[in-house]
Amino acid sequence: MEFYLGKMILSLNLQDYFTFVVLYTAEFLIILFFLLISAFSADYAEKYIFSLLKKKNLSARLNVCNSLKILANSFKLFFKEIIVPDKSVKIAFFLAPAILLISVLFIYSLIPYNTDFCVNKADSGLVSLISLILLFSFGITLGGISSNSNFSILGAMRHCVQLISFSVPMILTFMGVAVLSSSLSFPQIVISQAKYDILSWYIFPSFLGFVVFFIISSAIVNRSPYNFSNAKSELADGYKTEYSGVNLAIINLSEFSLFFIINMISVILFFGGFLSPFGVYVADWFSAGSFYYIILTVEQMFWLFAKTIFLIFFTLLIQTAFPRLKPVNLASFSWKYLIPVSIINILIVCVIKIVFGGFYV
Amino acid sequence: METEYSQFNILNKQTTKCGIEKITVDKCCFKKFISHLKNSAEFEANILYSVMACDTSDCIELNYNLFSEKLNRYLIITVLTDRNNPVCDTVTDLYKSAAFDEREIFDMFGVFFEGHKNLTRLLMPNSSVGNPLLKDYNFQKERSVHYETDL
Amino acid sequence: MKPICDSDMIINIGPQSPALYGSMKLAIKLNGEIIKSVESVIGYNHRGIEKLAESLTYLQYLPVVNKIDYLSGFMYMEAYCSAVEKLCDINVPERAQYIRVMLMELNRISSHLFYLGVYLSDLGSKAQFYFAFTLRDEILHILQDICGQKIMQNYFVFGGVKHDLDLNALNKICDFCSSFSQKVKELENLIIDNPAFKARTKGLGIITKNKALSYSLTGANLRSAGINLDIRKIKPYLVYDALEFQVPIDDSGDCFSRCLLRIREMIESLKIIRQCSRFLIKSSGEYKNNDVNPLQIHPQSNTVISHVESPRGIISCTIISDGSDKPSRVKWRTPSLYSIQILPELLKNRYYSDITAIVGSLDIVVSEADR
Amino acid sequence: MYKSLLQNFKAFIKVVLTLIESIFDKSGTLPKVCRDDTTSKFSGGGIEFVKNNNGKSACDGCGLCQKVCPCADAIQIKTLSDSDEVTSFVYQIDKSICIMCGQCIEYCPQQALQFSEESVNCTENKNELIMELTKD
Repeated sequence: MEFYLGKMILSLNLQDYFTFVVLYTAEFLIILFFLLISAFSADYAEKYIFSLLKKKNLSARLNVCNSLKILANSFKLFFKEIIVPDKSVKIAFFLAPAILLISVLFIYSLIPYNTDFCVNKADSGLVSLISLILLFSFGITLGGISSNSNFSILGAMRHCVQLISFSVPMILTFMGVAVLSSSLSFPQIVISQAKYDILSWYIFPSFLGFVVFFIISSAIVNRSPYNFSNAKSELADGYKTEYSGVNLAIINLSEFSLFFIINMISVILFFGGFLSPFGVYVADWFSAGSFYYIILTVEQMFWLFAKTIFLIFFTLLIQTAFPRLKPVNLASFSWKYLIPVSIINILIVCVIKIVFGGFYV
Repeated sequence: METEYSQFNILNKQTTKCGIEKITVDKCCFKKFISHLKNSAEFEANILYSVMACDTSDCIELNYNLFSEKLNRYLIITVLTDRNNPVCDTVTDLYKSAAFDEREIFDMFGVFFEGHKNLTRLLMPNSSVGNPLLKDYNFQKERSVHYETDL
Repeated sequence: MKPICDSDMIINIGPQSPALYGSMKLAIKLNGEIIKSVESVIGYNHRGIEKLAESLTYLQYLPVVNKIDYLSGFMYMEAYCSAVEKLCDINVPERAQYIRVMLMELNRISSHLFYLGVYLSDLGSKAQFYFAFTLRDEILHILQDICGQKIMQNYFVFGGVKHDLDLNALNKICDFCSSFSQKVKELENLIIDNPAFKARTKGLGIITKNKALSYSLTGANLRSAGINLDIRKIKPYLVYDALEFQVPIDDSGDCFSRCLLRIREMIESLKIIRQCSRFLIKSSGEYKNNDVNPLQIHPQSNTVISHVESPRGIISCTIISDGSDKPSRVKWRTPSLYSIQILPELLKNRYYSDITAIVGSLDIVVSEADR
Repeated sequence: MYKSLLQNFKAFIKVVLTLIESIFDKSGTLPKVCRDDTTSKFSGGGIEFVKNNNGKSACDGCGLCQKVCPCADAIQIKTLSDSDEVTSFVYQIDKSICIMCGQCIEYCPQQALQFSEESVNCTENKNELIMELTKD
């Protein structure tokens, strides 16, 4: 995809420095498109689950046309008045949504969508992911404290407790994956799961790691059971109580897209990313050429998004069934159970790597 | 019962239509009487259901609905207070549930309970005038209510 | 090291808040995440229902009564009707009594379902909320078929009910009973066996025996503290003494047991509904005492009290009549008022996130407390 | 310690399974709410007069509905003639005050009132909420 994009832009015969500008702008727009699509689909999935639980015939309200209402609603927010609290720290108040959106956009740029489209192929992919997730938490805390409201401060402080609880097990599970793939870059992690198709996915050697990351992932994105930093019934809207208009739209957008991307990351780390589970592609029937590339691109993207949406459906189902826990519960659960389990996971992974080293590329 | 409670200056004793005993006690010793009923083995009045006030033409009547959970007995203690200067002793130290009831009666009838720790209006706004459940409450005159602005 | 926030923080929850069941205010003083003191302020929903009685006749006051509580209208209707019936010596035919009992138990189930759904939704899980509300909708549809309205059913009159139940409605109730007994098990799986719910509510907000009695709690809140007090058993009204049911008790007194008892109560109510519908299908008779003319009720001066066991506790209605066609004074004892009163003591020195767990478990309806 | 974790995990699986079961269980699906199958005799969107074949109402202005109505001024009857016997009058029900309790329908001796299906819930003109009948 990137190859064709580059070729297309080169054919415009622009000057060298201008080519790069156009290329990166195009890539940025593609990522932004992915971000919007993922945020809206996450929102749509949530509403769909609720409609299933309600057992009412909601076919009139949940169709393709009405799903555009989410778009309209968020677009509407751009024209609303921005209300700034009186004694807030103005710079930090406006900086926080920007930090959230930027950190999420950077995470989107790390993802390998197919064999050759990955904007940021950095060798230090996992490390940058960790730092970006922490940057996101920093944005939340900044927004909460700067807006000078009791609800916001409590929400931000609770998010700090959450951060302490989830960051350590998260890094430990990433270590397991890094040991298996002998690499930190995302494209390398995906390709190293390709040798024996479904059997060489990392879900099997580091199952415990997946379980820990699955539990942690809802804490990273502030969703129930760990949504105490924006608990509706206790703290009006938590850290984003004072935000309105565009700022609120940006915060909600980045939260929903982070929810989507975290599930996508667990697909990449444990379920072989964009790889087909059977090792067979429809594109194999065609001879190599531009048509082959287009089919392969579409197919690989399909697998990536299909796996992610399946995981999101499962996550949402669990999130609806369990009440919110207390901040204390998450901290004690994390230090008592999750960290020991993820250390055991690393040991298991190391043994597997030594004994069945040839199983993974 | 008659002989035992003679020390409490019982003014009147009757049984209502649905079979509930109603004892009218003098204002000065009704609190002693209630604490006696609470502690005595004969009538362990461990629940104060509710306190009800009623505006009769010459006085304000306070009814204490007592209930004994163990003996399954129901009793109403009635106290009469002066209509012009309604003052009565509080029973919040005996029954904690009386706190809201007494605040409500203070709100609605203007009865002042001596010894109550937080005797403010319960249902009506603090700035309102008059006691609505009194028979001579003038709706047209006291209709406008100023709501408090500082929350 | 100096703490970031060394002064106490004051947070107002309400008057409009999704966590409270109506408009009421909790002024909370916080130190970090720990609650130092709570003050509950009510009266935002005061409609003067006791004052209204002085200007309305006995019949005119009847539709006002079920507006006290939007969840248990039948219970308030029953309390008022039975008080007036005692006042004027009106007999209620047996069939009418059975109809009343059956509808009241249906109302109890719908109220408990509302409680469970909203409680779990406040704690943050939506699935149970939708599950309970779909079940409640079925009951409301049945009630609409019978009485015409879903919530403010103006169905009871002095000496009976307004119109007779037909076989169609009874069949619907029987269908509901058979499907509901299955659904209760699923609801128990979703709520009682839920590990996250247990972690939130077990051992929290414990009300001891003495505290419950001293604060005059009634209903399931009192029964969870180990005291068996149910007006339906100790002083049966209508045909409750002819029916077979048990009163579930627990002695732990925490939020979890309060929730558990309400689920058990729904099962017992289902038993009562089954017995009543069995009786009503077989028997036929008067649904209303035809000797009564509700337009002309002139009781002599007297005082009557009637007690009814509502989903939230004991309702009592006191009527003082003075010989005219209007009551001199009507006093309502509403159980929610006493549940609100215990909040400051339960919430003190707890975590801030325990507020929803404790307030929700007491089943407070603020409009009932405000009158 | 880990035994309780296992127990919780079992309960967790049970909750998820119940939820999935309830999602795919279509037996409890409610029918779409439609006005036709509910009994419109006992409820409705408003109150209207029963008209006989000639398009006339049976109301004779006795004023009993006023006496049973819990809302003050919801029902108003203004007599037009000066004589003692009520023959011509204007009958008004103000829907902005009415609480739809149905007492007037229940106790009307002529059975002149019934629940209507249409309802006006919001309007710019308050006069639309007043239902009027003039009889002479």
